[in-house]
Amino acid sequence: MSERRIRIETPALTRVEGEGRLDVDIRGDRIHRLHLDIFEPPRYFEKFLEGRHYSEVPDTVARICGICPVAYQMSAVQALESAFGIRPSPWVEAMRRVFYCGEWIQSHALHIHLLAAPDFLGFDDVMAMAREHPATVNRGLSLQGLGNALIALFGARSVHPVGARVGGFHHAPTPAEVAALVERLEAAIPEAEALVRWTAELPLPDEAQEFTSVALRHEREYPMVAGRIVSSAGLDVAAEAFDEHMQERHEPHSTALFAAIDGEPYLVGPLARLNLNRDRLPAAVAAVLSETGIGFPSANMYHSVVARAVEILFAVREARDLLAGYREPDSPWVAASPRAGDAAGATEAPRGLLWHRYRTDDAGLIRHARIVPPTSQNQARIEQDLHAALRAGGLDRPDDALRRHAETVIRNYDPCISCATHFIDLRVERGS
Amino acid sequence: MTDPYLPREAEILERVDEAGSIFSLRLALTDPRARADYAFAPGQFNMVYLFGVGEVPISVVRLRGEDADFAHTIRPVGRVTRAMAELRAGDRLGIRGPFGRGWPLELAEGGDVVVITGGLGCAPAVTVVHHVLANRERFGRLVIMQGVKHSDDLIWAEQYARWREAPDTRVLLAADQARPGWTGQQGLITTLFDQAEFDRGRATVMMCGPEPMMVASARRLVDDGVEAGRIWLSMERNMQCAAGHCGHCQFGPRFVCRDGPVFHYPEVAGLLGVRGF
Amino acid sequence: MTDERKPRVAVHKFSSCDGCQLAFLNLGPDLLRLAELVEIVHFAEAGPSNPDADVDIAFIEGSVSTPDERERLRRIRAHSGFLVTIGACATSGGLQALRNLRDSESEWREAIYARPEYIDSLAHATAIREHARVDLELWGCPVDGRQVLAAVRALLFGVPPVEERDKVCLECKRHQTVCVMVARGEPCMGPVTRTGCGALCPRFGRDCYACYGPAEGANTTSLAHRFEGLGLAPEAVARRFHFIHSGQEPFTGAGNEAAGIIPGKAR
Amino acid sequence: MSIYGFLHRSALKQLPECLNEAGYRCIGPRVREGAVTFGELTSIDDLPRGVGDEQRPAHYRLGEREDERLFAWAVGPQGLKSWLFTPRETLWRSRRDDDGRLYFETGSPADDRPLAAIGVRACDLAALRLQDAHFLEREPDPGYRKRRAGLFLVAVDCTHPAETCFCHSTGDGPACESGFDLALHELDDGFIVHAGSEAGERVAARLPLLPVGEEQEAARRDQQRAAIDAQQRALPGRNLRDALFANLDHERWQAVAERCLSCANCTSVCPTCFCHSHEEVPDLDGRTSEHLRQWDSCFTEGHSYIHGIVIRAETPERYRQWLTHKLGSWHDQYGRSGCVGCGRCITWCPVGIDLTEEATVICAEAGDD
Ligand SMILES: Cc1cc2nc3c(=O)[nH]c(=O)nc-3n(C[C@H](O)[C@H](O)[C@H](O)COP(=O)(O)OP(=O)(O)OC[C@H]3O[C@@H](n4cnc5c(N)ncnc54)[C@H](O)[C@@H]3O)c2cc1C
Ligand code: SF4
Ligand code: SF4
Ligand code: SF4
Repeated sequence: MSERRIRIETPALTRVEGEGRLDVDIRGDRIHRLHLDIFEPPRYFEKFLEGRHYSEVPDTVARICGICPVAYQMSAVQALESAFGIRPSPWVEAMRRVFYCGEWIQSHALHIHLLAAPDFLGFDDVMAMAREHPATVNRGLSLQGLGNALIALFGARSVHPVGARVGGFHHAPTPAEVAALVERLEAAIPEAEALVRWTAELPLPDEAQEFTSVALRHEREYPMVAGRIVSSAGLDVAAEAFDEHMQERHEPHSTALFAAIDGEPYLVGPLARLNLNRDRLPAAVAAVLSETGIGFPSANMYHSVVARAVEILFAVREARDLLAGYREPDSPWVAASPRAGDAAGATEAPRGLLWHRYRTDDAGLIRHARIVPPTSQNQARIEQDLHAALRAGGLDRPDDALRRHAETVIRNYDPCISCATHFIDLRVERGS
Repeated sequence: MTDPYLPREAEILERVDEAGSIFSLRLALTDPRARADYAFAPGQFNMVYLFGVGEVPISVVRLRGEDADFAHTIRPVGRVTRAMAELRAGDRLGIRGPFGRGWPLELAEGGDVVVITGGLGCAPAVTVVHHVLANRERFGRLVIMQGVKHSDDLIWAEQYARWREAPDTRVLLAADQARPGWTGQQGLITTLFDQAEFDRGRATVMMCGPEPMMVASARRLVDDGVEAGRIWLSMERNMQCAAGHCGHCQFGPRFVCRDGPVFHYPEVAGLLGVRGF
Repeated sequence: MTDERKPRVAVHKFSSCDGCQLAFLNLGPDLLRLAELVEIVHFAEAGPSNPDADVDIAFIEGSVSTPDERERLRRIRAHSGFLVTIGACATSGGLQALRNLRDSESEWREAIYARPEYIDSLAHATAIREHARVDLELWGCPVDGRQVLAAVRALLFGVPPVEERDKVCLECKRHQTVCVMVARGEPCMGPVTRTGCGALCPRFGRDCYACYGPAEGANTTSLAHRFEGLGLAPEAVARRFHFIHSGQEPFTGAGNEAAGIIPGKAR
Repeated sequence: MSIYGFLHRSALKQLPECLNEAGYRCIGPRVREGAVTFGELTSIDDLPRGVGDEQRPAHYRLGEREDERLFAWAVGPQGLKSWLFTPRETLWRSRRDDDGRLYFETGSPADDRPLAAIGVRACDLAALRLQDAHFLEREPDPGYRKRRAGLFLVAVDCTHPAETCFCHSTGDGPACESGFDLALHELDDGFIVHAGSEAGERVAARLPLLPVGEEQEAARRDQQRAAIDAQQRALPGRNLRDALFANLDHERWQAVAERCLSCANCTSVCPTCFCHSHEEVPDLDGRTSEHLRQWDSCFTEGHSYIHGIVIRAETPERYRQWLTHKLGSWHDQYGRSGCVGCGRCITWCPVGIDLTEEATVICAEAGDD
């Protein structure tokens, strides 16, 4: 049969955060149309922010995504602090990194074990995988738990933490609480190293593709809460200027916007970060990575899972180092005096670059807000990848095989659809 | 020191389905020493614990058979009691108790006994009737009055029929609303009082049921010449500890769990029926 | 309960941030124990996808904000025994219910989407109970894992879970936290907010922002008055009530009143 | 008890040392979260030196003082209550085996080391007597009893009552009369110390006490007088039981309920309130379960719930329950009022409801009827 039209339409993509669907139309040996539908309903966060007091922003933007609320809070406070011209103390800057490390560990461990690994090992879900690989799954769950505990140390809880504020934190943990966590971090280092090796040994497909990586880059540090925005294609701009280069476009099939730089799709996230910042890894982490024999920058999208494990190891060590010799500060925050301003903030969410921009008035009320989450930046790239991957694997495979392959490709990006839908619900007008 | 909070295990020897959804559990403590120590007076209650679910106060009664230490007659109404309705012989419960002050049965000896109940069955009062019937010679006349909202609510019709046959016993029933064919009185329970023959000067009155009914009955009895000091009633309040500590069962100055649940009418007359107490 | 078939459980998602589903995914080893005790038949984020299967317990995250969701909810209700909403979105509409307060949905749609005609959504984001019978509501943004597990455990025992309806203050005091309203003048929502979180915000030295919604008998009028006494402008008072649970009375009304939205009551 | 002497401020550091040596762990007032609260004392430097307070209805702030005094503040939000009648504790644990048999064991063993509390005020001693009466007299509460048995009390006379204090009108302060092991009266340069028990004498004997001079005596008398004079509030009588119960329909109950948040802050900070609820917390696997108790309040719905009805569904009834119990039926239960005049419920009520004011209004008309 030369003419075949299939629609790989899972009712909902499973093991991704949020609601998505893939719609592929294959005619013969051509992909006629391929759409990653994100049909999470629109949530209008930028509009909710208008008229709110700046102090309410961290609690509001956290609700965009339950999996990376810290990232939303950190990009927001950074933008607002810059709008008000305040600079948090070195203690705050260090502890924000720790807080953020917690989210990387939590989110990456969740993705690797609960969402991605079952794909590579051929299980339907983590519950099934746990029956055959209990030690691996338990290691993953305990790393995830450690990440959650780090977030809760500064945020009281790991989902929609309540501790962050413009200027710093509401509360400083006690030295005893910190000491208990340092002990856990210490114990997790060998676990995280083992995880890197384990991901490197996964039966990952060997596929090279061409794509542009985009991430923050900092003079010294592996990027997290500071740096310029750079790309493998030579972009190098301050966070303030990002929107001059990046365009968002609305496609009929998605409530998430599609981002492009100079009209081209690009990749954000752990693989992009590692590709652009391998030289910023601390020696101990770089050594573990070298042992795996996988070279970065890597053109194999599936190396994202290795990059995630490397970032877990990095974050565990980083948090431990930053908490060593912890002292309670006189005050965990500096007061902000609001003023009219307009500034951007960019940090590296677990899923990649997260960019915010706010305009405030002199009473500290938000006049305008714009948020560009990682998943909408990756959306065009995912479709590009799917085109290539499905074709490379052969379009004549049975539907089931195609579907499974496509889901694996999508999941590999760890798309967070709730984030992406600060704009979404798509009724697809599918013309024939 | 014994821990007043620690339940002891009891085994259900038998489950008896009573009228409607009401059921009884005949229980024996599993620890022989606890068994030997256990004694209760009619009108007292136990805290009955269902594993993992919760603990509720339930009156202690005795129900046929020597093998059981005590029994509970339970009306399933909510979380704990509904789950208890699933229990079968052989299942285990935790028991603390007995707690509280029971009926003044010794004081009542030698005179008439009037038992007034309202609502859907009333376990504490049943124990009084059983006691009087089992010790018939020590008491005068026995008058049992029961009021219900609707004649359909009357349960245990056979039980009332049986009591009616007992020596020197009068059973009077009233329903606010009655279906055709109802042989009892139509109206509030107080409408029965004119028919009730007992010695107003020497009878002991024991009541339990909804508070408005108890207030109305007590006031009417006092008007009829019954000394307030000869009226007793059993009360219900939220109970968590049964040790007089948790404060939930306070009724004015009284802790219902330890000063009651059976009260002397003059002790509580002031606040009885006052909204909010 | 021993050798009978395991209860079947589904976790569904509507408009939300996915945070409440994490109450399950963050359970750690308890997640695996849970999977032993029940059969998880639908939980798209964790893997199993079987949205129309008959289940004993259905957990629902998220609010209803599209015609599709309304229809999906109808089917879920028909296939579910005990239906539990988890989190603010499902119980009161959540943060996205802020759009209900203004007749601005279409205006916003145009402001954000270049092609607003592609977007098909309902004018309001609403609680699950507005569309289907709900057997239990677990509040909180996000819902607390302890409460979710307690609910599962109670249902496994065959009893309805205990509802926590007291105010945050009581829990705050059990933790011996110093009141941020009295000692610092923070406009804390604790006195009208339902307990369940463990009084996290005051314990972290800040005001509660009512992510668990209204407690029983919440006296919003008195608290709003007190906030004014602390120096909050009427719009600021309104924003206190019109936040995570703006869709839930008495918060909706208290916020409206402060903002002067109800004619006659406006200040 | 005969030991009575002067301890120089610099020598006070020996007190916790002596107590530690005698096997006590010490708690005392420290500044935490902007208030003076009890916590573990590692040294005398943890005490709030040169700290003063400002209290009004719904208002509490700390400030700095010119002097070095350690106890120149009135009670903070927390008394001794939480150390004896703990906010949450496990009463029992149960286990069910595969045959359905149940096994019970008593709750978490308390920290068995005896506790010494430094800085307890007269109102707290009075409250402790009431809690003792409640938890120990008829049916002794095992946890409370264990913790109470080892308690060593270092009391301190109040020299700086807050605007919300009224212990003089209840007869409970500001000076500590009895019920302590050691009592301190703070002066500019140190403390007049006296022992109130044998245990107190043993500890006091190890302190470098000097004879008390006439001037120091006079200063103490002046301070005590001033502390009494500083109290601005008062209850309208020591026994308001009859007046309150005669006014159950007073319109003031409704008026106060319009402000009252029914939030239970007043009962939680009250050092004599004892209400608590039980909670069952089974493990996920359903094999073991814990039975807890935790602070509850007559301001909650659950407090008066019995199946199908809430006896005090509305705030007027709840506020009335609290006041008629605290100032009224307490007399029947424990032979005195349940209020010791500490003023905490006034300061820590988020809307500043003042029970002395409410009681004054409600009881004023009692005579007029
Ligand atoms: C002294 C005394 C004797 C009693 N004797 C009997 C009896 O013999 N048979 C019988 O069927 N019932 C009796 N009850 C009533 C019985 O205690 C309640 O029906 C039972 O507590 C309801 O619990 P639940 O969990 O099923 O209901 P829910 O309505 O779900 O109640 C939740 C919780 O509230 C508390 N509670 C609710 N109702 C009451 C109540 N009436 N009294 C105290 N606490 C309550 C309990 O802790 C209960 O678990 C008695 C009550 C008291 C105070
Ligand atoms: S801090 Fe908030 S929650 Fe805590 S007691 Fe004060 S008002 Fe209540
Ligand atoms: S204190 Fe309030 S806002 Fe904070 S977590 Fe609890 S309920 Fe939510
Ligand atoms: S009197 Fe004050 S503290 Fe007490 S319940 Fe009412 S508002 Fe809360």
